[in-house]
Amino acid sequence: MKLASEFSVPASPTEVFPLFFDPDAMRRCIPGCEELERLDESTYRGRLVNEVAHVRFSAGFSAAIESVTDSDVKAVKAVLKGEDRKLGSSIKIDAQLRIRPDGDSSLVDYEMDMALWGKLGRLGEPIIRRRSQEVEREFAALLAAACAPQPVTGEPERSTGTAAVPTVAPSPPSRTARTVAVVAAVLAVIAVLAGMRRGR
Amino acid sequence: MMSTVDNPMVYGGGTAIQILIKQGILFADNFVDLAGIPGLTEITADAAGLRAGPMVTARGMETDDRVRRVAPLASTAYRHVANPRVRNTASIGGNLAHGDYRLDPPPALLALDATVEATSVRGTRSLPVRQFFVDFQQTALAPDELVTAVRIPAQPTGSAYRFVKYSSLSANDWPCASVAVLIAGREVHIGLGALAPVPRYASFDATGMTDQAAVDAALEVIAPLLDPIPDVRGSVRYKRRLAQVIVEDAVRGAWKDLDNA
Amino acid sequence: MNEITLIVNGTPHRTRVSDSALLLDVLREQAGCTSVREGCGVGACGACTVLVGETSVSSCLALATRYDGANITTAEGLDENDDVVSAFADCGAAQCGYCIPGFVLMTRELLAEHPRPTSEQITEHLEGNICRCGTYPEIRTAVSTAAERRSPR
Amino acid sequence: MPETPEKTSRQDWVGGRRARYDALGRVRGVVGHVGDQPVGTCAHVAVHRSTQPHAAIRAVHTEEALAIDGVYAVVTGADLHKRFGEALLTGPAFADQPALAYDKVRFVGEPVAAVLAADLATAREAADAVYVEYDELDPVYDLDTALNGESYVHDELRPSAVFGDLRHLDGVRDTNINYEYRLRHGNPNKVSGARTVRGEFWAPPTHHVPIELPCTVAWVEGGRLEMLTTTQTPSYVRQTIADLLDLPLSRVRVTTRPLGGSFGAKMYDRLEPLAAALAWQFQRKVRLAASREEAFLLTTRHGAAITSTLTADAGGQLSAATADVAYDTGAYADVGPRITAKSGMVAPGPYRIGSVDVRSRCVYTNKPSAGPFRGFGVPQVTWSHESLIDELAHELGEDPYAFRREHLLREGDLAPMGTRMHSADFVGCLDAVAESISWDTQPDRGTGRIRRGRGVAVGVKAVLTPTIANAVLQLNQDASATLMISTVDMGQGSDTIMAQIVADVLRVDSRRVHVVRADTDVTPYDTITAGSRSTYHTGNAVRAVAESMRVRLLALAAEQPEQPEQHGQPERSGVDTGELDEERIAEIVHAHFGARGATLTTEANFTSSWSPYDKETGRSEKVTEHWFAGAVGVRLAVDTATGRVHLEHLAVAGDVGRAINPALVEQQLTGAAIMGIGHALFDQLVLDQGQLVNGTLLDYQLPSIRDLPDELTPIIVESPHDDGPFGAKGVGETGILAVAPAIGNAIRDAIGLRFTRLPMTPEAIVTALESR
Repeated sequence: MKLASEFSVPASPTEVFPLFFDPDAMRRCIPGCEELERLDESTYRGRLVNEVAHVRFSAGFSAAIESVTDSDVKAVKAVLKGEDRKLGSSIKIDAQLRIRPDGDSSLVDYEMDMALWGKLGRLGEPIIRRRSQEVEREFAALLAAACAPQPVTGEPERSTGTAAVPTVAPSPPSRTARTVAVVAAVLAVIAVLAGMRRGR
Repeated sequence: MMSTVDNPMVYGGGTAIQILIKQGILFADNFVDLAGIPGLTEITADAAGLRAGPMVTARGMETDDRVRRVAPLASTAYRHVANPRVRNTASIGGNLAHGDYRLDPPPALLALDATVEATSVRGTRSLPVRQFFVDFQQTALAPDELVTAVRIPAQPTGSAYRFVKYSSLSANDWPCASVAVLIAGREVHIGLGALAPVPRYASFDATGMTDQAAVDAALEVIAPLLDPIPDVRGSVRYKRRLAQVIVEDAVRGAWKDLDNA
Repeated sequence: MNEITLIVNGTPHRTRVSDSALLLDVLREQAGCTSVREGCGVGACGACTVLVGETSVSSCLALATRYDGANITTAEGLDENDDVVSAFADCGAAQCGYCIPGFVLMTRELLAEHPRPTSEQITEHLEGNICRCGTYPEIRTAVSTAAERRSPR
Repeated sequence: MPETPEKTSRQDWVGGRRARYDALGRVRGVVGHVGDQPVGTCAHVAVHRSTQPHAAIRAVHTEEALAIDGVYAVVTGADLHKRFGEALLTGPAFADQPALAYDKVRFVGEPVAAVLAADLATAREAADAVYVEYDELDPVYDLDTALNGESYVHDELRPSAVFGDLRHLDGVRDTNINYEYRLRHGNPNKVSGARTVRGEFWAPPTHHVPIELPCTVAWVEGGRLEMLTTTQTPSYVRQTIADLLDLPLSRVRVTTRPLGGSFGAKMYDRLEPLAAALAWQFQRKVRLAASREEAFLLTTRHGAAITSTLTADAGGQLSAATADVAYDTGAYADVGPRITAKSGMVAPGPYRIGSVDVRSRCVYTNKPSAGPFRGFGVPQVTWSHESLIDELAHELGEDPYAFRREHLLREGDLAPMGTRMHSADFVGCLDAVAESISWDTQPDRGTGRIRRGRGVAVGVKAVLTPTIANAVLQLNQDASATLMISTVDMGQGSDTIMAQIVADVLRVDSRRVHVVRADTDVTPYDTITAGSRSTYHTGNAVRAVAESMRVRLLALAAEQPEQPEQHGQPERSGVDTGELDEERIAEIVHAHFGARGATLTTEANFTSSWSPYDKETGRSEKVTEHWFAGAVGVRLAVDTATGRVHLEHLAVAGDVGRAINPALVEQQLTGAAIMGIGHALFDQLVLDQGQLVNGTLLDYQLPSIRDLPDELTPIIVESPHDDGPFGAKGVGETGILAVAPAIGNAIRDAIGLRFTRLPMTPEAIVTALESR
């Protein structure tokens, strides 16, 4: 299934982009992200933990970067894979994320071609689409908060325990950090897995 | 009890919960079974309306004479739930707490301005159904709250109503779109099902309107509420279109009854 | 584990069941009622229908513990001369027949409410039961025939 | 109607409308099915399924599963492959499907490991605890990628021994096409047509959804593998298991019970090879029972894409037809190659056509395997040819009914694939449905929201040929009889009509004829219960075995001097047997043996034959033993606001040669039509990147009683077959062939739009109306 969306972050791409490259920041912005680990130049592994309706959920994932464009429009393509062994399900996402300027803000847009295989796959599209919207909103709000230490509108609807907003010093982009940016956006979708555990 | 159990799941009729357990995606292991608690299956009626316990079945609401008399729109909507066998078991409290966007009763309860009575160790509070559905399968119930009653105001004399459920595939499938319309005292109340992540409500004053004007007004007030989820039953575009068709049908139908009354 | 008693077709069955045991499995495995069948597991096909008292229930979604003391009727508990059973047989309302016990029990419930059901009432009451062989026309005739036999005009 | 109490009546014999022998038992649910049988202590089996559409298996971790209390064993595909070698691969056309995947997985949901445990819940829990590491391979999701891409579902083709004509494909690599059938007659490219219509048609994959779920119990007893299973093909299963376990046929026993529906779902290799392998490996009783979700993954109906043309010459004659057909067979060929040929050869339709060119291909993709389904691929091509001829009639300004009628094949005509038509009364069927729906009365098409239309369509299908049927009849001294055949009664009522045939020949009450359920230790070989072949093939064997019994009885009677009134040799026709009745039979047998309770036994065989397709042209003088001819007529209303189609009247006619039991024939016609209505309007499997997304009955759409037409008329057409038992042919599939195109044609009539993709959902209709 194809998912695409766009959200605004109240900071310029040059501010947002470095933020993406900070693994600590990303970990805080991704709902439920507990680990991010670099395996080699282009492969990363992480763990997403979430608790919804009192059910704790944990899914491993990996990310492999395919290309990075760092010009006016900054873009990253990557393949993400996640797996929930208990639910007998796996997910694969071909993702493209772009950041471009929009006045004083940045527009972040993503396109994903997501395959969801196994038990969760047969629960169908509506739930996934809906959950991905929720997680995206949460991620966008946290990201906005991370960009702007001042109070922001658009309070996250259901913040996780790690939602305390850090003030992050931008650091120069590194190859490692770039990968994390993609992980961030796309993990929002993997978090869908967590949401579904509630089973409604 | 709800506050002492780890990972509780309230078990009403159980029809929805059992399905999720079977699909291997629900692991709640502490069911709080309401079947053993007395007094939750009663329906009472007075001049103001109905009060139904959470364990009243959908079938009970469909067939109860008082419901048919006092709130025929509710009775009609409950009659459209799944099939008679499921209605025999499905509880009205569970149906509401499930919070699913496609269920049949919520549109009717929205149009009728029903109230949910929610109880926890902290006490009992009333939640208007119009504020009950918060987000996709999310309700305003706190985790430790139970639905302990549903109150439905009596349909005013001289009111008219319609419930239209439309399935796009086999005829007894889930709704692709559903609508409840109640016209009472020239106020038109509209409840929508399956057309957004939550059941939605809209109303407008139809004083002085012709039937066509009322239809136009109805289409106008529902337009911003439509946010359908695409699935095998239809795309966003198709569901939006269907919404217009069934809302027009329902408003026109109810209007006609009003004229004939 | 709970000890419960199910009165199945008039005979009490005392049995121990777990909290999560489904009525369907208890009826099949402990009371020997193989006319009660799992077709979908989600209440959508009606092959697992039983009557509790006079009320139809999807036994595949029903927790057995809730039915302690209940009077349960399954299709094999009906006599061959029962109006509904004989009408179904006489009207050829069974091909593979796997779903038919469910239709028979739904029909009993329908006729208890509407002794002379209209065509729409038949549709409304039976639409939640699936016959993949497509025996619906014969089933429709059988319901009308049973109604006729039960309460002749 | 209630049966008459008289012990023997015409009602009971050939042509009688007697009720199924076990009607009361089926209604009360006391006919025992496989899953109802007590099996005692056994290992319950659950499988771990692939979460990848196409991937090499790197490692299977079973430790966690094994550690669970109550788990007896966890077996991987590699374990079984080590034990059974290449014999682990089975299949009716290609030996390509392993009971458990061992080298790679080819679809999401493919079994990778099996758990044996004390109970099913434990087995399922442990199956979930198995963990597999994969190396992903490029998946092939659709026909286009399969035909043009560079990823192959199978590294090389592995035809099984069943089809001699597939041997040349052995070891072929770098293709997803496992079979191609080509029909060429004349030269369609050189036809100077006056008018050509062309269409790209699609019929989606669907599922059979018999309400009874598949279930197999297997065990070892005295060094033999015994099995009780939900199968339409006990004889095939026995052969497959004998091959798998390398046992003589005598050491494999396959038994069945009446099936709770099948429609092709319970054929060939489903749960049986795995059950046999596990039972043999562990030498213990195992029980495999599929849940509904699992049943969806066992087999499906082929999705098919058809690009086709039909050309009329200046004189209005059909001069040419072409069709490029591709059947999506999923990860495993199953019987897809046979479907590809048998359906490809009728892709031009039952018409007199000057020249034809058909290419029909069977294509692998990374999806659940497709296999036989009521109609055997023919409904898909019927969707194409009946839409095309309808469109051509419209183009030429002709009446679609009259136009078809003019060009339909008649008795004695040579069909495009080279076989002569006999007992295939297309015209009779078409006339019957046209009359039933009052074709001559123009519908009031309407100008508002509701538009009305009418449509007809015709279908043709060949019976599975060649096949073999055997029957053994044991006549009991009390003039009751026990018939041993391996035909499986799965709802069609075969046991009843076979009893009627025996009863008719012997002039006894058919209720005294007992049909023994298929048991390969007892009942003789029968190729298959499928393809609507049983009435003709097994029916012929049964008639012969009863005739032979009658001859035997009359001969015995002739030897008995105390019955001087007996004639000598009876006539072979089997009609004039006034001299036999139950009383007389009892006397003859008693006199012969001098004992009560004795039995007489006869046996008979019926084997049909064919001429294989010509390698160049795909033609054959005798491609089939007989033909099915069917037609459907529809009147309907389209709600143009919602796109919903309401069927007002559907008439379905089938030429059955002779109806052995008209009530059961009508039931087959209406039942098939109702299934066809689903296929036309909503019934389909929805897959997203190889994942089945509607594989539960909450989402999979089946017709309910609410989806019936206001009026549904079955019509029996009888043009007796020279070689059929009493002139009879089968009927199970006839009613489904032409349903979808008849509905499509009626929609075309109502709103002027031609649909080429199934199902014709309300959304598809509204979208087409909006973009007009």
